[in-house]
Amino acid sequence: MLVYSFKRVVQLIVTMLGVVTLVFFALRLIPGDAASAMAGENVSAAALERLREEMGLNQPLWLQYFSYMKNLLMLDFGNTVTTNLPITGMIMTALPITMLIASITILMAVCISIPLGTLAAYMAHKGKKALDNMITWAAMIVDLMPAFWTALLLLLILSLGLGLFPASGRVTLDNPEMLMKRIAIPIIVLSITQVATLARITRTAVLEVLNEDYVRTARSLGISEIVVVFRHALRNAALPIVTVIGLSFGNLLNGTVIVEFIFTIPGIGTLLVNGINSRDYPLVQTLILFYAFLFVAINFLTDLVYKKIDPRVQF
Amino acid sequence: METDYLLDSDPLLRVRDLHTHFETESATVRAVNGVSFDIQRGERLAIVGESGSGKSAMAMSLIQLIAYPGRIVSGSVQLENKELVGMPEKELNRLRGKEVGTVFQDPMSSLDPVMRISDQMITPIRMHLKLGPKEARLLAIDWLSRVGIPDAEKRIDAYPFEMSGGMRQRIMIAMALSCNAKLIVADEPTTALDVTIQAQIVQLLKELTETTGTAMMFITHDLGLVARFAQKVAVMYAGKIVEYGTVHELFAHPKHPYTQSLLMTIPKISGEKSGRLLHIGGFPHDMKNQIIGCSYKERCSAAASRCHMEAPPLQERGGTQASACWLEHGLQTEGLDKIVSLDKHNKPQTAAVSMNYTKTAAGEADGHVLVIKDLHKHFKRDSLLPWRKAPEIKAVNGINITLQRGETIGIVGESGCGKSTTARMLLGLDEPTSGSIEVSGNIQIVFQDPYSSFNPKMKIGDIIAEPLNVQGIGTKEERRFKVRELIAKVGLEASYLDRYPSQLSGGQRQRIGVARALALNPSVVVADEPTSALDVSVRAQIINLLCDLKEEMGLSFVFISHDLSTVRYISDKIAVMYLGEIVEYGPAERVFTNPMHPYTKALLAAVPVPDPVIESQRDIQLVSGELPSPANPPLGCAFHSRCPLVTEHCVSHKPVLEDYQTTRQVACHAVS
Amino acid sequence: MNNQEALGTGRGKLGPFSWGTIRIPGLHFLIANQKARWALLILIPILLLTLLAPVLPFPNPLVTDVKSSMQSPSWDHPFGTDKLGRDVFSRTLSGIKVSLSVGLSVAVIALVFGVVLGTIAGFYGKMVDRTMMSIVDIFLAFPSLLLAIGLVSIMGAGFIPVVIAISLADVPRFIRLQRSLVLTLKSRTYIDAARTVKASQLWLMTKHIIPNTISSLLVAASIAAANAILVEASLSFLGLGIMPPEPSLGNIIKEGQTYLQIGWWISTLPGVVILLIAISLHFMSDGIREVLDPRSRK
Amino acid sequence: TNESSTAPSTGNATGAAAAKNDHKTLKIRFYDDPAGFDPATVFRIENENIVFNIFSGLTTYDSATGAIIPDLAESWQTSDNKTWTFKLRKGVQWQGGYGEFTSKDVLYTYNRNIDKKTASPYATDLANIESMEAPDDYSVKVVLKQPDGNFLHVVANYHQGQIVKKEAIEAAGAQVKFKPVGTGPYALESVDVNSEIVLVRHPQYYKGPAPIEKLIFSIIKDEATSTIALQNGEIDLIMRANKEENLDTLSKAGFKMNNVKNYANSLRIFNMTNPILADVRVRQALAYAVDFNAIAKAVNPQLQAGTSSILMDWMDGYTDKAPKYEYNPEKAKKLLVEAGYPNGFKMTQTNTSATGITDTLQLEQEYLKKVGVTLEFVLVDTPTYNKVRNDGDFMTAGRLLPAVNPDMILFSYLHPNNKSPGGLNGARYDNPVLTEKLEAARAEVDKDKRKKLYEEVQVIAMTDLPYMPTFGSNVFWPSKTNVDGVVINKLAQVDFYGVDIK
Ligand SMILES: Nc1ncnc2c1ncn2[C@@H]1O[C@H](COP(=O)(O)OP(=O)(O)OP(=O)(O)O)[C@@H](O)[C@H]1O
Ligand SMILES: Nc1ncnc2c1ncn2[C@@H]1O[C@H](COP(=O)(O)OP(=O)(O)OP(=O)(O)O)[C@@H](O)[C@H]1O
Ligand SMILES: [Mg+2]
Ligand SMILES: [Mg+2]
Repeated sequence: MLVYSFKRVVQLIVTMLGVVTLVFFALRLIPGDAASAMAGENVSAAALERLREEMGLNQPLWLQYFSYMKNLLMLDFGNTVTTNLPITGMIMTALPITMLIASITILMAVCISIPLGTLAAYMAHKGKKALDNMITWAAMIVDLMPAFWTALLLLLILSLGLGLFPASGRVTLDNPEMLMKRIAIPIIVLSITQVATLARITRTAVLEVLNEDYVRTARSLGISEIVVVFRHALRNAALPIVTVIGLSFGNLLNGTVIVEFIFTIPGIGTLLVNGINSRDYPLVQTLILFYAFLFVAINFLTDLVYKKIDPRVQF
Repeated sequence: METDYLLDSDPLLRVRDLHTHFETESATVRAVNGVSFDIQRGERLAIVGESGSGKSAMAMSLIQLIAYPGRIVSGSVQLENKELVGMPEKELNRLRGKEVGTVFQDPMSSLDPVMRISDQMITPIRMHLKLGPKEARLLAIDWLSRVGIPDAEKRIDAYPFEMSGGMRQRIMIAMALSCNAKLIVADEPTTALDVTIQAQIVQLLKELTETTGTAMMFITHDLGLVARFAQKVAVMYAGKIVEYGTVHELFAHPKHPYTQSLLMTIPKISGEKSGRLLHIGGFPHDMKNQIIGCSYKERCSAAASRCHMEAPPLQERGGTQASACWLEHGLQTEGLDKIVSLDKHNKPQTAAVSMNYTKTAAGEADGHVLVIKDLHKHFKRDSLLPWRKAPEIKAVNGINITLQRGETIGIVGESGCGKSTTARMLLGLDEPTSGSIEVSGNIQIVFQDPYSSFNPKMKIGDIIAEPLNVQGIGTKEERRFKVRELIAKVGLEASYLDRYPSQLSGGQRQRIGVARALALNPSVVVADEPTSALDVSVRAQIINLLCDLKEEMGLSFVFISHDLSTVRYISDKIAVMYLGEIVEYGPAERVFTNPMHPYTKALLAAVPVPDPVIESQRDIQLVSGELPSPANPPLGCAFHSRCPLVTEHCVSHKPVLEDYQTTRQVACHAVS
Repeated sequence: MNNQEALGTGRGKLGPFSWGTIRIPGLHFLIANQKARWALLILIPILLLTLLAPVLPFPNPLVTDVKSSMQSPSWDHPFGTDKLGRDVFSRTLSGIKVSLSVGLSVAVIALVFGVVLGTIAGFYGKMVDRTMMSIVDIFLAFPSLLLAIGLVSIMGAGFIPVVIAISLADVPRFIRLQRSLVLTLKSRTYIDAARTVKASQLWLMTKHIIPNTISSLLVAASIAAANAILVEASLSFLGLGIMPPEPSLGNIIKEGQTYLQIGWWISTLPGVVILLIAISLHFMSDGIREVLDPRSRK
Repeated sequence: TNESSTAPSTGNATGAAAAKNDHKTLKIRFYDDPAGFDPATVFRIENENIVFNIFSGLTTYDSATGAIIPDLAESWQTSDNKTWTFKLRKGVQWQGGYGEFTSKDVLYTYNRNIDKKTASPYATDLANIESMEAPDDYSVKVVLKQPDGNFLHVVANYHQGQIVKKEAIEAAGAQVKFKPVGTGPYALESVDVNSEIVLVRHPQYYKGPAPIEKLIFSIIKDEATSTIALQNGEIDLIMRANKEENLDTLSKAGFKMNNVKNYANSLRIFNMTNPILADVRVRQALAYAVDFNAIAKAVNPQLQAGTSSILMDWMDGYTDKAPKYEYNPEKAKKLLVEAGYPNGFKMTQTNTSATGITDTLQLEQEYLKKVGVTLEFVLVDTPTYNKVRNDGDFMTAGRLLPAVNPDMILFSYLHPNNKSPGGLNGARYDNPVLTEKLEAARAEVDKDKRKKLYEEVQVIAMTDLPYMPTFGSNVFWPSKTNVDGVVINKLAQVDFYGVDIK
């Protein structure tokens, strides 16, 4: 465990350093900088140059890199260029919202897809293909609908048509009721895809496990089907499922960008797109650092869950 | 179906005309084709038969556990006169585990890897015996101790992966017996285990059934085990029972041609080395096809026209014996000797082989082709933390072997004692930690599992040619010619060159494995358990082939195996390994007839002899205890933890391999 | 994403299988499989229509006719017309061509890089592996959207940046997949067998390892192709995809999306086409999987 | 001649209504990110609209006509367009208790904007100032380097003209962008950069408190979502609805379609350093080749109309005597043949990927194809686009003319001193005749003569055609029917002082 943690910390540091460096230089390869993004349409070159100087954008790249790294080591992420607000504060207000969306999405997806996938697998195992095919097909079809399209469709139906949820309104953590109403449709949109993916994985994994010898052993001891499926099969199938849930979480952070845009949810997806559009390098760098950190952290968490489920996993 | 041979009117289990099919997309596999038999209370019935003959399918059908796409088509299975076929699942669950216990082949995969033993054991006990959690746990612990799990109270909360294979199989047995089952169905319960452990398990099962009065149905390929263990035997072929009788009847005078051939394919562990082994030619019946007439007719040298028209019923042959053959005595009409010549597929190899295997000159002076000196291999695990010491496994711990041209050395020993590691070092696949290996000429290998040793995407022709291609020997034409020669040498037709490995039978695959090993004109061939992955009936073919090559080409062999009878049959010298070291070394005959090291003795005792008469007279001294781990070998003699002759001296002092009676060497304080 | 699925389920499925019925480059082996047959049954007509569209009497997908704008589906315009009066059916057909090219290009790029780099990492192990996997992790930890935006900024929107952007997200996954397969193959006995005759590492990789992983990767690649078509649609939504007037299924749907209230057909019908293509690619992958899975054939 | 004006008697008519002190709230859809409300650096029209309501200038624009009217200055005087004297309004109170507005504030503001440290992109607009002084608290005298007849635009309630308070700026420190303090009708209450901006009325506004207490600008980026939000009644007013199909939906549903017609023109810039475009016949041919009016009718009948002039028709100095290029493909072909391109040529146009290749552009492409010109689009993202356009790095590109100051437009686009890179003259147009007239117009004190000169400038410009006018844009702010007084000025902004909920 100690060795393992040590290894993970090393891995974390290496990945983060890599990400930081990559982002730093990749961003600067992109033409246009914060100054030109800020200056707007009708600005003279002289004014732009002044702005650039003000923002420290005309220093040599390596100097910029080192001063950035130095600040980073002191956990000083600085202020945004465009609005000059502290980045940490901005992320800290945006992050909980995105995390909330992602977590509820995953939770919903898990609650729906695992029973569904298990059922499909069980039916397939018993040779009753009809229900299995139905679930598999439905999963495939919803999985293939573009999120931005489903989002608008749901908005038209659930918000405009049925008046269930508002299409706009301030999203803050202080107002849980509004918050939940506003993130409801995004969550539905996102979970649709997640449910589809997870249900398919669950089906495959459970089906594979149902053919294992120990399932036969359990049956030979007179253990009822329900117990066989849920206690033995599902638990053993959990490993690939957990992996996919972990990865989905990472992908979700990406996937929220589109729904956050459509529904104007002030999460980190919105921050990221705004940051990129305004060439707000410090903001984008910090956000990506966060993404990377989350990615590695979730991987780590997945491993812990792995260990919890499967005692054979050794660190 | 005639059932006259079934006498008792009130058996424990009554199976009548059972048919089980697998309805796959492409065809219907008729796995069980009308099986009828009875098992009496407390009786031990062994089921033997070729791989794929429907043994497992039949066993699973008995407890209605046949899984999709399998289906019991017709027939009846009665347990104490209750019909099981068509019984609702709920009622069946009340019977499974309680009345009928099951032990499966692979103990590694048959226990749920993510659940504690306690969870897996206690649930059925509570359910079937209606006990409270505490009582159930106590009962489970009791059973674990009865099957010989040391420290059962603690071990019950372990996970399966924390147990050795033998312990897991014991746990399976404890689970099967824990609800006082009246019948145990065991499907190859020991095949995956070491010889000594295997013997322990069989002994245990035998004792338990004797004390509890539980009946048992036991599926195995090992005729030795049958001889040691069973009271009755049923021989299956192509989904049917072709012969049935008491174990003594069957071994003494088998009546069905298949049984007769089967008994002839096994080398005898005792007595003289007989000549070539018999083997059954032809292919097993494809269960997808409907059988017209006798299912064995294609492989039977005595098949007559009647055999092609009518299926012979299982008929009484005196005593309890019954056989499904139109001939009263099968192949044995003209006395046993005749069988050899009657087997129509067993012609001697006459193909003149014109290959030029000139004797290599190098190192020939003393006639040694292989000299191994003080060979060590220690595996180290990487440790990420620099201050941590890496654990070390001493897989091979100082062995010396010399091999003469044309000589075969057999290396025996239990699983994990370092046999394969030695082989890998000989081939240069692993670097020795220390010590030296000198080979004059070329060394090649025949692997245990021929199938996994072939790239499934390559054609046979390319597989045999690979060594030549890699080394760039000869022109393309020459190589093609050589490949044809090689395949002829191992007794296959050139048309096989265009096939893929999956399109060959096990025996054919291993022949290809041998052909590939010969491609570079080796002087030494290492055969690492070349037959243990093969069905009994094809094992003989390969052994014969190796013997032929040895004679013909003057090859030297390093033959590694658990299977002592085979080793004895093929080897000139024997090295017995234990925990990375050689404990006994000498001429094969001498070692087998007069083993000196206690471990050799135990090993020989563990190997069952396929003769019920000998088995019933043998005083079997099995070693007890588990194998120590090579990562943590005991101080002193490695065998002391299991040795019946252990003294205090053995615990603290390590015996060295010393000469014994000029030709032999033994490492034991008790011997010298 | 579906690549994960491939990662999750592709493991260890490289047991024995017979090439007896396979004659690459034909499709024999796929026709033998029911799912693959279905896939081909959908894909081949779509492909034929797409390829033959220029010679068939369909309206030009680029020619506008504002007089017949926003017509609902009819015999003349099976998929209706859009705001500029262009025939949505013809646009969809040429969109398929573009979208499929994106899908296939991504699949090929991911396959080639995945196989080469994954094999090297898995085969050489140790430092090589550790270094390469760290780099792969860095790329995985990078939000793929940012990659896309960055690329489009540097290269301008268009086919090539879209393909590169999607590939950059897929390649690391393929490397990981290939690596994990190589790791299980590396200890196969037949590799040892080749080693005993002193086969070079290049020989081992090209003759033994890659031929045995390629089938799993093909499965993953066909899913990646379907996925790429969808990702291109999302990129189009953010203004980063294939640019109109050149139609891609993605930008047709994106443009049509805003008319969902007054002209449902513009986005819905091409959406159904994406669905069909993606489903048949999934079927294809299932088919390949089944054909190659030893357990499904005897 | 003296130019002078007195304060119109807007008086406290509206203020009286507000005196009821009710608590009305108006919810407005805001479609951009709040990027800061410091007049020195504010940019993008949505932010400018907020700033417009918080601050005041010496002058401002009449919402309906676009004419210059007094704001913080009650009156002004000049004799030569060089020395300007402003009389300031008395008793104007700063928001947030910063006291009374005086001439010191004006000087501070202009100096701050000119100061390099402020890095204001609008410093150049004040570059013409030679000196400033404040003889007393209520008068300001500005002396210019060059005469400028349009100086009142420079001091209007827009960018550099918006007056700030020294103490407030210093108190805000680094947060100056989000702590605006002005003298306008509304003050900033709070900003949540990702979701909303709240303005609250300034109770001591010199015209009296505004009728609505609170303005909540709610950020909704997606057009379709904002349409649904209005339909759902979640918001009262959409700031700039930009999609034709949404306008259709809303007007069908009976919403009030507040709008201003033809507030700004779009231009196609021809980079005349390009050898093909250097030929005036080619440029004219391109203008004849495309029927922008038809395109507008087909694609955006409500949002756009074809146009044929650089200046908007409501501007001072607009003339309709300049040449117009009616759609005439034959003539276009003929001109191309004359110019030596009988088979046409390939032309690239740089655009932002944010809007992508719109339907409009696709139709333009088709029109050009008919005369043999192949139009290809180069798409780059917005910051890059800005950079490319400022550097003049394109063959053709587009511009939306934002200013209300006709002199600004003509000077920055046509004067050789403003050539790109560095100026807005992306065509690199340089016609000495025109330049001379342009400079003369600036210095001209006589209104009619000036107007005449401007007319001549437009005639020359439209003959040489460095820039091709394409569309005039309309702006829509759809609202609920009970929202009153949404008058969109020529800067596409709404003065919320006039807005009320019935
Ligand atoms: N799930 C299945 N689907 C299709 N055919 C099957 C299935 N299981 C077994 N069979 C076929 O049924 C026949 C009998 O199989 P079974 O497992 O009973 O043989 P066996 O005698 O136990 O062989 P072994 O000694 O190798 O265990 C074989 O031909 C096998 O191929
Ligand atoms: N690569 C390795 N790393 C660490 N330990 C190893 C390695 N290979 C083998 N061992 C260990 O070395 C010991 C000897 O293994 P080896 O395979 O030689 O046994 P064996 O006698 O061939 O057994 P079997 O009869 O099961 O084939 C075992 O304990 C094994 O676990
Ligand atoms: Mg079996
Ligand atoms: Mg071995």
